[in-house]
Amino acid sequence: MKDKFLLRMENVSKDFYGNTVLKNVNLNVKPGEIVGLVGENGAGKSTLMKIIFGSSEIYETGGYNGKIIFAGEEVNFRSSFDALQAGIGMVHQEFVLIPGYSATENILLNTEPTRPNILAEVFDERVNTLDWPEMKKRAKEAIGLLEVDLDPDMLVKEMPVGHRQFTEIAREINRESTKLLIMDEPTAVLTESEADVVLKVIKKIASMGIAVIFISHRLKEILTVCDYIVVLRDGEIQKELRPAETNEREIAEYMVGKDLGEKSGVNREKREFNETILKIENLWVDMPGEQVNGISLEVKKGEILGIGGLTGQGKLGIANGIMGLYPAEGRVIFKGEELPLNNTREILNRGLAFVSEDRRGIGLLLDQPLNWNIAFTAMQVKGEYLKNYLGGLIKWRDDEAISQLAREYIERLNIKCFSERQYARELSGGNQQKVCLAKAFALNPEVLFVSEPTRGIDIGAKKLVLDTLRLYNREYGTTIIITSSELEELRTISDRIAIINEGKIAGILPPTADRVEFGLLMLGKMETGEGVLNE
Amino acid sequence: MKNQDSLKTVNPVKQFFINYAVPILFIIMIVFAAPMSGLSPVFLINEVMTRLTRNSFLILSLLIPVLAGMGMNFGIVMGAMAGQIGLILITDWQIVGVPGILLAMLISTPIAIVFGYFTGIVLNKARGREMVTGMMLGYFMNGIYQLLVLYGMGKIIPIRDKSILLSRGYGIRNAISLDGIRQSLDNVIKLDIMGIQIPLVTLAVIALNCLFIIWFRKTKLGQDMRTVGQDMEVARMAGIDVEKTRIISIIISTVLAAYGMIIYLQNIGTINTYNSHEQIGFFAVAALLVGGASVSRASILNVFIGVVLFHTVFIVSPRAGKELIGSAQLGEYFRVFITYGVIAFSLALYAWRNRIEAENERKKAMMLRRASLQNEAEEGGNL
Amino acid sequence: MNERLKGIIENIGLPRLLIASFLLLLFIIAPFVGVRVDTSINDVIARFAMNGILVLSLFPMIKSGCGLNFGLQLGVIAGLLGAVISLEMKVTGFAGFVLAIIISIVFAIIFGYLYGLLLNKVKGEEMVVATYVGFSAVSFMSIMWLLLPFKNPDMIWAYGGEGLRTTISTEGYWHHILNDFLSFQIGSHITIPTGALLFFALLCLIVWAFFRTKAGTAMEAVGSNPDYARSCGIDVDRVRIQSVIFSTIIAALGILVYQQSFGFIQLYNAPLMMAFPAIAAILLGGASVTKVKMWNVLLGALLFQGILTMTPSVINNLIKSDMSETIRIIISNGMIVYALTRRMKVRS
Amino acid sequence: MKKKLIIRTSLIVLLIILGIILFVIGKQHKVLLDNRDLTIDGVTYTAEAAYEIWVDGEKVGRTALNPGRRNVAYVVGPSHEIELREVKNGKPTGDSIVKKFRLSVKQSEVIINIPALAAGSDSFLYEAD
Repeated sequence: MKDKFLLRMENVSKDFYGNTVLKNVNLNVKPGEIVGLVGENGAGKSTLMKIIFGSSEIYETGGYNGKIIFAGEEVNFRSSFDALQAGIGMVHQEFVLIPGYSATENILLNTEPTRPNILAEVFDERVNTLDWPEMKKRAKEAIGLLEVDLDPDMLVKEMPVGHRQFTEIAREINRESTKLLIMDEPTAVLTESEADVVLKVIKKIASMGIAVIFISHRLKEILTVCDYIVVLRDGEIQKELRPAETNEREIAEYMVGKDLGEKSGVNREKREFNETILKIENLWVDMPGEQVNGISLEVKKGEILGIGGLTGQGKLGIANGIMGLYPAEGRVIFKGEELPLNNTREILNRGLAFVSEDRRGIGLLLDQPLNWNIAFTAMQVKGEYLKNYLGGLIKWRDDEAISQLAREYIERLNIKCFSERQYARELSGGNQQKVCLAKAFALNPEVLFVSEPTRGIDIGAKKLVLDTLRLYNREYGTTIIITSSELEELRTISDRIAIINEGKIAGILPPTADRVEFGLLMLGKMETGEGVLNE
Repeated sequence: MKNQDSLKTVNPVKQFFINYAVPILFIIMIVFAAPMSGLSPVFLINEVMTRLTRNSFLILSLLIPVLAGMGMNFGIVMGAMAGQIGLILITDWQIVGVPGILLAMLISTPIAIVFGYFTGIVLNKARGREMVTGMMLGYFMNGIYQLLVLYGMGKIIPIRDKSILLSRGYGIRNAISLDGIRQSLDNVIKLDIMGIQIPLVTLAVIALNCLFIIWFRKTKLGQDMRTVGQDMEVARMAGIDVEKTRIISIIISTVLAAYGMIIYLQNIGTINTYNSHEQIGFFAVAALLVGGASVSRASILNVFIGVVLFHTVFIVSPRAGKELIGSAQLGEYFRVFITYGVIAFSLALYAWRNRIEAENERKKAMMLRRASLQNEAEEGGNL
Repeated sequence: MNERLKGIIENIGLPRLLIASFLLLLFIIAPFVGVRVDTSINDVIARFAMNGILVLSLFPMIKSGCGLNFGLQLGVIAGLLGAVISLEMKVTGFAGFVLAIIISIVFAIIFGYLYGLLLNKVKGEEMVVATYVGFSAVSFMSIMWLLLPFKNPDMIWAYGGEGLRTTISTEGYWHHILNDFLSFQIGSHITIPTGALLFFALLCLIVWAFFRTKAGTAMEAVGSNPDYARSCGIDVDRVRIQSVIFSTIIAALGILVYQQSFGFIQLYNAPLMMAFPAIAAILLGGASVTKVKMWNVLLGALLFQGILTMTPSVINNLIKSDMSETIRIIISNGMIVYALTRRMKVRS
Repeated sequence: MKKKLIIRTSLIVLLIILGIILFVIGKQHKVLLDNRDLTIDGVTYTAEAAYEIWVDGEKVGRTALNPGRRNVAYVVGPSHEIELREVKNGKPTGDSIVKKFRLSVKQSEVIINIPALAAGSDSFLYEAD
C-alpha cells in the first residue's frame, strides 16, 4: 500500500513557551508537486519549514504536536541531519556556501566520494583521499540536471549571485536521496532575469519527481510556477488555491485577511500637514538583509509616517541609513539643509533621533543602570547633565541630574523597575522599549525614527508604547517616522503609511485604506497599488 | 564618483607587493647585509643548509592548523616539550644513534597526542582568539613541564644516569648533551658537493613530511579542515564535526612539532632543558610568515622560502652589525627584534587587510547590485 | 543549599577561590615552617605598592573594550625613557622623579596614540597583535639602549662596554623617593611605604574620577556596547585611542614607581614579560577580558603579590625545594588561559 | 568496527615491539677493557702481554694496552666481537684471539678482563659495580 503523498502533515501545532505560532496545519505534498507558501511576517512560514526540516531549535523547544508522515513513515526529526538523511533538502535565503570553494566543492560538501586507503583501516574513513574525477562528474551531473550554465570550477566568490543560488540547488539535487526540497525565498536576492532561471530550474526539479515547497513574496513567481498555493495567516492555513483559479488580489486578501468592517483601531483622524521637514532623495542604504535601493520620500512636519513592508524588503534600512548606522548614499534634506550622511553625531546634533529595532544590541547598555541608558545620548550629544569645572576643562557627570531625568521618565512612561539604578538587562522587553524611547525623548528631537517599537513585547505594553508615541507627537509636534512589520499597528497610529518592497517604495496609502491594498503593495504589486490609490 | 575606484580591480602589481611585503623586505635586507658581512658564499650556503635541515620540519608542523583556520599554532611549544621528554629519556637509557632518535619519536608521540588533545579542547573554547590563547597555553604548560622535569624526574620518574641530574639528586640539569645522537640522522648519508654538506637522510625525512602534508590535503579530512577553516557555520550545517576536526588538526601539529624538535635538537646536539622549547614557537612562526604565509594561507613553499630568508638574515645580521656599527651584541638584539617584529607586522597587516577587503567587498557588492537594478529598470523602461 | 553554594562559587570564580584559600593556607602554615608572618606582610605590602599601578594601567583599556593590554611594555618603555633621560640630566631627588614622570608621560602619549591607531586597525585580533608589538618594542629598545648617546657615567658601562647598563641604580637620584615619604613602622618588621601607597591611591582616584566625566562615561559605554555608543554619535575609534593612551601613561608611571622602590632601572630584556604578571593579577582580582571594577585591581594586586611573596618562603621551607618560580608560571599563565577561554558576548 | 579495533590494537602492540627492538639495538654499553690480574673461582689470570684491541672492527685506543692498564670502548646493540692482537716490543706478533660476546640491555657498564679472555676463560666478562 503506497501512500500517494510524499509528505503528509496532520494537525501540526507548535508553540514557543505558550505562544502559539502554528495551529492545526494540514499539508499534503505529492512527489513532483510544487507547493507555493505565502504569508505575512509572523504567519508561521518559517516555523513550519523548521519543523519539516527538523531544525534542532524545534526539538529543543519541546517539539511539535501532530503527525508528520514522510515517504510513508511517521517521522520526528531531532536535527537537520535526520531530515537530510530522510531525503529533505533545503535551499536557504542567505547562501550556505563556502566562498573560497569551487562550485564542485560546494555541491559535494561533506558528501565527497573518496578512494579507499589502507590508513583508513587504522584511523578513520576520513583519511580516504578525495576522488576528484568522480566529484567533478557528479557536480557536472547535478548541474546538467538543472540545465543551467554553471562552471563547476568557478569559485563561488567570483560567481554572479544567481549562480550561487544554482550551486545551492545543485548541492541539494546531488544528494540522491532528496525527495523534497524546501526553498526559502530563493529568489529574494536575485534580479528578475536571474529569478526567471531559478523558476525554470524549480520546474525542472519537479519534473524529476522531487517535490518542492517554494516560499516567495513575489506573487507573480508563485502564480507561474506552483501547482497549488497555501496561504498561511496567524499560524493557520487560510486557503489552498490553484493558480489558474485565482489572482494576486485574492491571495493578498487571504494573506492579510479582510477588514472586518468596523476598523476599530484604525487612525481616522484626518490631519493636514503643509511644511516638509525631511526630504529624502534617491537614498541607497547598504544594510545587510534590509537594503534600500534608491528611495525618495517627503516627510511633513508634525505627522506620523508609517513605514511597512515584509521582512527583508528594506523598510528597516531607511532609518538606519539616515541615522548613519549603515553606509548610505543619496541626499537627505532636513529643514532645507542637506544632512551629512554617515555622520551620526552631526545628525543627532541637528535634532534627529532614533529608536533602533535592535533593542538589546544597539538600543541599550544592558549592563548599565537605567539612568545611564536614558541620559547618555543627551549627555554626549548635547552636553547636558554635566557639571563643568575649571572652565569646562573637566566635565563631571551630574549623577543627581541624571537620576532625576530618569525618575521623570520612569514616571511619565510608567517604566516598571525598582529604581533608576536598576540594570537595563533586568527589565522586561516592554519596559526596555520604554527606556529606549525615553533615551530618544531626552534629546527633544524634531524628527524621531522609531523602528519596530513593539517587537517582542506583550499586548498591554504595545498599546502603552504606541499611546506614548502618539501623545509625544501631539504634545511636542515631533515628526515621527515609525517602521513596523505589523500593519495594524501602523494603521492605528500613522497619518500615512509607505509600503516598501524590494528596497523601493511600493506605494503610500492612508491608514484607512483596505488591508488588501496594503497586502498587494507588500507583495510588490506596485501598479495596482497606485491604481487603487487613484480610485 | 568616488565609489567607482573600489570597483576597479586592485592593481595586481600593487597587490603582489602588499601580499609579499615581508619576504620582499627580507630579500632587500639580505641584498644589502650579505656582502657587508663578509661571509663567503660557501660558508653562507652551508649555514643556510644546516638551518634548513634543522628547522624545516618544525615549521612544517604549523601548516595544518592554518588549514583548519586556527591561525599560527603557537602551541607547538608543547610538541617541542614532548620531543624533549623523549630525548631526555633516551639519553638516560643510553639509547644512541638512529634507533635512539626513532625511540625518542616513539615515546614523544603519545605525550604529544595528549598535549595536542588538551590544546585542541582549550582552543575550541577560545574560538576567535586561538593564537593568543595558544601562546599563553604554551607558557602555562611550560610550568607543568617544569614540574615534571625539574621536580618529577629523578623523584617520581626514575632517572639512572646521575650525570643528567642536578647535584641535588633530582631534576634534570639545565643543559644536557646529546652525544649519543648528535647529528646521527644527518650523518647517515652526507653528501659533499663543492664544500657544501648535504645531509640526505634528514632532507628525506623532511620531504616525507611534505609528502604527508600534500597527501593529507587531498584526503576527506583535509578537505573537511579546509571547510572548517573557511566557514565553521557552513561546515557545521553540512554535518562536519567542527570541534573534533579542529582538535585533530592541533594533535597532528603537536605530534609533528615533537618530531621536528627531535630533528632540531639532534642537529644542535644539546638540550637547553628549560629554554630550548620556549622560543621554538616564535622562531617557527616568524620564519613561516617571512616565507610569505599569512594567518589563513600557508604552503610548503612558504616554509622553505621562509627558512632560507629568515635564517640568512639571522646569520648575516650579527656580522653586518659588527661591520657597520662595531657591535656584535647589536646584531643579537636585532635578531630578536626581527623575530618579534615580523610576527607583529604580519599579524597586524593581515588583520588590517581583512577589514579593508571586507569593506571593499561590501562596496563592490553594493555597486553591482545598483548597476543591475538600474539596468533592469532601463530595460523595463524600454519595453 | 547546594545550588546556593554553586552560585557563590560561580560568582567569585573557582580559580580565584582556590588561590585565595591557597594564600590563606600559606599564611597559616608560615609560622610552623619558620617563616615570620610580619615580615611576610611587610613584603606583601611593599610589593603591592610597587606593582599595583602596573595592574591599574590595564583598567582603561578593559573598560573601553580593547581587552587585556598585552602590549603593556610600551608604557613601560615610556617610563624607562623618562627614567634614563631624567638621570642623564642629573636631576636628583623629588625634582628628578617629577621630571621622569613628565618625560614619561610625553612618550606615553606618543606611543599610546600610535599603538591605539594600530589596535583600531586590527579589531578582533588586538591581543595577539599587542603581544608581539610589545615584544618587538622591547627588543627594538634593546638596540636603542645600545645606540642612544647617553653620557652619564652612572648609567653607561664602566669600561669596554657599549651603551647603557642592564641595570642602573636609582641610588643617589630618586631611590625610595615615594616609599620613604611619610613612611612609618609597625612593630619591628613592618614598614609602610606611605608615599608609594598614596601615589597608587591617587592614581586610582584619578582613574575613578575620569570614569565619572563625560569622556569617561563615553569610554565605558564604548566598552559596554560599541554599537550603542556609535548610535549615540560617539567616535568609537577615537575613544579607544584615548583609552590606550590613558593605559600607556599609567603603565609608564607604574614602572617609575616600581623602579624607585626596587632601586634599579632594568633595561634590555627585563620588560619583555612584564605584561603577563599584571594581566594575571587583574584577572585574579576578578576582572574578565571585557569587565573590570576598581576592586578587581586592588584585590588582584594583593592576591597575586601575596602568592609571589609567600610561595618562595613557605613552600621552600616546607618541601626544601624552590618551586616558587614554577608555581608562579602555572598560576599566572593558567589564570590568563582560563580568562581567555571564558565565553563572552560575540561582538562585531 | 570490531575489525578496526583489532587493527588498532595490533598496531599499538607492533609499535611497542618496535620500541623494544629500538631499545635493544640502540642501547649503548660502556665496555671497560682491563689488562689486569683477575682471580675468578680460585683461578688467577695474570696480565703479562700487551694487546692491540679491536672491538667490532674498530681499534680501541691509539696504542696497545699494556699490562696493568685499562681502556674504554662504547658499543651499541646486543652482540659484539672483540679481537686481541698481541704486541711485543711495539710489534705485532701475529697472535690474535677473536671472541664474540653478547650484552643484555641491563648491562650498561661491563668489564672485559683481557688476561682471562686470552686464557680462554668464559667468565672474562662481568658487570662493573
